[in-house]
Amino acid sequence: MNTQQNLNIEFSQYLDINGTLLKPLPATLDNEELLIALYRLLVLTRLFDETAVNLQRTGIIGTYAQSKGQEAIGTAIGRAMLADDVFIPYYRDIATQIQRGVSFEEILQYWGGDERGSNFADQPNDFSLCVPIATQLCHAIGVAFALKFQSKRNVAVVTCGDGATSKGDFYESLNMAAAMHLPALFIINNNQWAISVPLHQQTASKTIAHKAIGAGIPAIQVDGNDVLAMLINISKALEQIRQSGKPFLIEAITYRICDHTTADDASRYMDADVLQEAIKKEPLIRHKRFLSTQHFWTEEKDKALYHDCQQQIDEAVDRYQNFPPQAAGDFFDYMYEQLPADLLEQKQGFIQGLKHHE
Amino acid sequence: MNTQQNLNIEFSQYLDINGTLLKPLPATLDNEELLIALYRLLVLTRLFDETAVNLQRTGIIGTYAQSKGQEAIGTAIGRAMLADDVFIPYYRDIATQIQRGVSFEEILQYWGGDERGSNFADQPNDFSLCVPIATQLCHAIGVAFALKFQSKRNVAVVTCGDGATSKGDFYESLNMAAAMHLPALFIINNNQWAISVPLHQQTASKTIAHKAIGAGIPAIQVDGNDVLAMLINISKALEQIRQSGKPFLIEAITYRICDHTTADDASRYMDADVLQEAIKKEPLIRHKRFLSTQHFWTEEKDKALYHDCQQQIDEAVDRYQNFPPQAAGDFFDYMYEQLPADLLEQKQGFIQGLKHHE
Amino acid sequence: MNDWTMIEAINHALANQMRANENIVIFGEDVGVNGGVFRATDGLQTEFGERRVFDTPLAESAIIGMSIGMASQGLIAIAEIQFMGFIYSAIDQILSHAARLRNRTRGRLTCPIVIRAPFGGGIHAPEHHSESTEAMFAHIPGLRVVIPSSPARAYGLLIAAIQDPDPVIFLEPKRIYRDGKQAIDDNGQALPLDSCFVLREGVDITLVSWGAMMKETLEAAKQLAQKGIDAEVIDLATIKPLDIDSIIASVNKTGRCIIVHEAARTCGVGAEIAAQLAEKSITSLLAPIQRVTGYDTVMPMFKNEHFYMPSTQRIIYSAIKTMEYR
Amino acid sequence: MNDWTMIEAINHALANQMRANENIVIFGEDVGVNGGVFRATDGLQTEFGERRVFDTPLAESAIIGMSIGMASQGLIAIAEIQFMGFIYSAIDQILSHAARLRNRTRGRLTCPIVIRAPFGGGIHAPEHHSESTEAMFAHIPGLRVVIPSSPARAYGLLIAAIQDPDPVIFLEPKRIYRDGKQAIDDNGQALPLDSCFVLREGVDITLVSWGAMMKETLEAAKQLAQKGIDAEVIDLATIKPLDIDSIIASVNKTGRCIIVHEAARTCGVGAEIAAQLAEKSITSLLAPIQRVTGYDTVMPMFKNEHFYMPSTQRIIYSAIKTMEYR
Ligand SMILES: Cc1ncc(C[n+]2csc(CCOP(=O)(O)OP(=O)(O)O)c2C)c(N)n1
Ligand SMILES: Cc1ncc(C[n+]2csc(CCOP(=O)(O)OP(=O)(O)O)c2C)c(N)n1
Ligand SMILES: [Mg+2]
Ligand SMILES: [Mg+2]
Repeated sequence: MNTQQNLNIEFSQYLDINGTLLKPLPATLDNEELLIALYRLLVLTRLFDETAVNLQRTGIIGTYAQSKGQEAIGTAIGRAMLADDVFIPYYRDIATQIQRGVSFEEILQYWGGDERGSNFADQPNDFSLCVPIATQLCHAIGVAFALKFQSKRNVAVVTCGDGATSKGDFYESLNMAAAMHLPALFIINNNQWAISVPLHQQTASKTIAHKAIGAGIPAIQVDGNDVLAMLINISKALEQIRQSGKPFLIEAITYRICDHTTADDASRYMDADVLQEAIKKEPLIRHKRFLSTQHFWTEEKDKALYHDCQQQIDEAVDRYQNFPPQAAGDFFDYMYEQLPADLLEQKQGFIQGLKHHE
Repeated sequence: MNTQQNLNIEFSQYLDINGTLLKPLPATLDNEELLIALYRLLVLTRLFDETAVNLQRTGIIGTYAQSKGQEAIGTAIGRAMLADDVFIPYYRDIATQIQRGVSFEEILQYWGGDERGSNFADQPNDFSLCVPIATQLCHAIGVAFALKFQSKRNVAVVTCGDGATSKGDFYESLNMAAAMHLPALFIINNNQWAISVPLHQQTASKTIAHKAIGAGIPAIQVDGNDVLAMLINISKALEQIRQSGKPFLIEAITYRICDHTTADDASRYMDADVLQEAIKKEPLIRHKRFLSTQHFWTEEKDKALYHDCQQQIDEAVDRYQNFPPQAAGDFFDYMYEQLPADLLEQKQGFIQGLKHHE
Repeated sequence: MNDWTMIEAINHALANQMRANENIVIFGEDVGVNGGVFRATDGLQTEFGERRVFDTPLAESAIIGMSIGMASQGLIAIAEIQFMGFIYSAIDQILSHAARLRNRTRGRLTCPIVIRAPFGGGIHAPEHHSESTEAMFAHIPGLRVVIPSSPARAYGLLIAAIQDPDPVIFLEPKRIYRDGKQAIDDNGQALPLDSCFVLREGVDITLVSWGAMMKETLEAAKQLAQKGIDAEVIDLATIKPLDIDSIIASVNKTGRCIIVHEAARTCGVGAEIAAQLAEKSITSLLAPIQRVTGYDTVMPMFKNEHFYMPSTQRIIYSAIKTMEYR
Repeated sequence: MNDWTMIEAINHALANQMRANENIVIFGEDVGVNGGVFRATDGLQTEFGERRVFDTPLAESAIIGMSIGMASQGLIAIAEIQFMGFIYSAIDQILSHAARLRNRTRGRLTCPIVIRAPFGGGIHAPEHHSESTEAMFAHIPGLRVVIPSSPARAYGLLIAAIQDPDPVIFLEPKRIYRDGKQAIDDNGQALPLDSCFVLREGVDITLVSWGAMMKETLEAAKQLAQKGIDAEVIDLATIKPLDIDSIIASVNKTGRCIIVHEAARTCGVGAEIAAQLAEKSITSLLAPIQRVTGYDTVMPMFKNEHFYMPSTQRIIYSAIKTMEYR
């Protein structure tokens, strides 16, 4: 009866952990500029992460969720998507967001407890970060519906973690997307942990990709630490979705080589040796080795790149810190298009009583 | 990438629609008494259903959901379960309930709008009917946990419809049952419809059984109109669960040859020809043919059986109709073990004001 | 002019707006071919096609979550939840997202959706088919909660809900879906949201209610008039935001107030109205504010549901007690 | 005697009851090895093993639904919802089943579960981590809603909740998890449910609050005393069922009442208290009942959350206004 044990989902990888190319790249990727641009995004995300953690430690922003070790996923997503596709992210997708017009200072505002960080100045349609796990997948199928309804050939791209795949909303969304033929791409960041809960306690499914089967969605596993494999497979999936109008799922296999958030202490539950092994497989080292061996990437160039990235980030931090605060009563103004009478009264009371707020 | 299309789930059938045995029965089932007992349950359920529909039409009970055409599922479940297994039903499981100590008059009370119909006099542990679709699956895994926690070798058996498989609770329960190794048997009554929504609009999954894969649960499809196949497979699954302590899923393929409930009019959306075809495959005809050809079942015996069953039902209807009503204030008394002060005050006010209730 | 029941008025309001705006889509369980279990969407799939009127899989959370995604990209999503008792698995999407999307993005993404759901008891339905938990939604910042009490108000308020740029929970009192007809002009005219309707003017006592309970409340006013008590009757209509000013104006005139609702008493919408009156009208009050409500119990199964629901007699009794208060 | 913070008191209450009753199980997200994100269950898996203390998959609806199944078969299920903001996908299970199982089966199956969730704002957390929607649960017939406001009450009320034969929503004011210690005897002694606690006696005005807001409320009382206003301070503690009699007794004495809560104002628990006072204490009231509450907005993200939450100054201001009322 256990036929399913025989079912293997395809696994895709181009670079091994030493940065050795396992098979030839498609022509579109045989482009040094692009390969370096990808590396830059990996580094930029890594450095931003480190900066943000420091800003949290010094109280300049609040709790922050790193993407450390998982930067290849977001980097590839951002590169593969068209500008008028719609991205519905979760909190480890900074690498995508910055490619889609979201600024570092907006990201800092968000984690700094300021709603204006989600009012992207240069990105009209993408969703902002979603906190209640997996709920964003439902939004994505609605976005996909709208894109299709408007006869666009665009795709709603949505991400979530491995833990998120245990939620009803994950499954309801997959099932509905397939039943209704909606152009949605589901990308799962399988970083092996949901805070302290390891994957094997999360599910008995053979892989996360297997979860697509019950919805009738084709799926593939990809090495999520291999930005090339990610980019190739996301691009292929997007193309397939644009053609077929039907959903697709990608499981990106990676590892969370950091705390869950700055409020977490992973050493309580993560085996140090396993972590060390995982660190060896992370995407930056690998891509750098690949560039070094194949594209004359030097330590010097590397240093310059890091320096340049850090400077870009530091400037954003400056802009963030010099941003004027919201007006005190602003939080009333966006509840409805127009302030209803009862809320207007509350706002007036608030303004009058401002002196009573310590 | 579409490897899943190659995955076939086993389909089990013993009797074809002409009642011809397709393969030899296991020894345990080669038992005339049992084979007739199963037939009796099929008939009893069918006749009760018809009676209940009439009682609804004459206003003696409220909305009623028939099991017509789906009686083999409940019949087999009830037969296969041990007394101290726990059953968590939905509303098409009368055939199981009556084997587990629930009386016809209790069932009538339930549909007659009387809570006492769920206070089974002779069945302490089973759940009563569950209305919010798929929520009962979550209860089942809790029951399974408790059985395991108490070191019993019992199984929580839960049922739901094909429509229910679209709900988050369905998936969350499957996933959790497998991740936590819980002794639960999920049986899906795939009657091809969720009120007016046909299965192909409900899901793009190849089968309902495929939905077990993403949870890592073994699954099988069974001809749900073949009481023998159902009984054999449920028994086998229960045995496997008792051994392994792990969940299993059975998709029972049947057809709803009746309205969704007495409040529904299936002719608005169900193709009459398709319905006629489905009726030919229903379980009673098939089992009767099998008994006739293999076990000297005669029209005379059949008539006597029908008569006997109807009498049993009529007596229950009588008892139902002669049941004294609940005391007017009873609905306050079971909200908590002890009536809290605020509710006591409300109850007293209610009793005093009883005259104000028209 | 058409003579329509409430369910017909709803059906025509939907059709009217679908004709007026191509970006409106209607969906839910059984709303397509079957036209909804109460026939609210009858004929709409035939007129507007499966692209704009369609059945979804049985998944309330995804239905509402999908609505949010649609709305964020310029559609107007009208989702039917088959009964209010099945809305709870979608509360997360409603509370965490529909009600917050505009605020979260500082107006960048908005959420013009209407969630229709039949609600309330009194039709001898099974368990979970008689819910009236409007107070839970009224507590959620960012929502509008609207409840009509006549065919004409169903028509005009539903049109207003559809045209409103923010999420609206539109609860339909199914007990009066087919309880009488009203002459309605299918002119696409919206009624104002966020306002009460004074259905009967009076000077002695203010009766506030909404939805199907307006029936008993109006009947009580009629019988009270025969006893010489002249009641003002207010249909709350929009439960959230509350039009407290209209109620205050009435209570300042009458000095007495009874609030009638079917929902459980504790933390019901009646509590909010009473609390605001206790704050803002206390000097006008000649008697304690009474609430005639459902009890803090589960709505009994239908054999006993009449015990639970406020009756005309309970309202009258409470009104007389209030009038006699010294 | 032990010197415990609230989070320690909770941890020890859990351990105490686990030792006393083998049928108790504790589960949720990250409650095992990690000991809960706030460490409420720290060390419990080590002491009681994975059989009784365990992590579940990330699925709130199944967590609560599973609790119901467990409870129906004789276990006592203590489920942690990591933050109140993530309880909403489980409301269906809570409202439709946990709260109804006993009634539905006329007492045949019961549901002794405790759902623990940290709640409230003020810790500079991300969106959805500062919820206080206790009123939604207080509206649901069949539930108890309990909120402690000190380490000792957390200890005694949690034990009472665990021993209670019906479902309890136990909301933990995380802002004061580590805000001071209290001497507690780990004696397994329950405090009474369904009763207020009078934390300060006074004759001029009654201040009612619960949870973390007790802090500002007590501080306001202290400062009011310096101004010659003698406030009585009541900790509601059990939000549902409401111990209105204690509040009435106090208001009948003081003639004035202010209710303080962090939750949004409309249809908050404050409304219910005010409504009951307006009905039952109207002749004692010397001034309108005031509510000092959160606004009908989303709790702002943390840069501005202090604007949203009632401050000591707002309470004092409101109290003085009430005292000055003529
Ligand atoms: C519905 C819900 N429950 C719980 C949480 C608290 N929480 C935040 S992140 C997280 C783990 C998520 O794990 P996963 O989906 O694997 O994503 P990852 O953080 O590993 O990228 C939890 C439990 C939440 N945000 N939402
Ligand atoms: C959560 C929820 N949504 C909607 C309903 C209304 N409803 C009752 S039965 C039903 C269809 C169920 O179909 P299926 O699961 O296939 O079971 P069947 O009735 O066909 O046996 C629906 C939509 C409900 N009871 N619960
Ligand atoms: Mg993860
Ligand atoms: Mg079905």
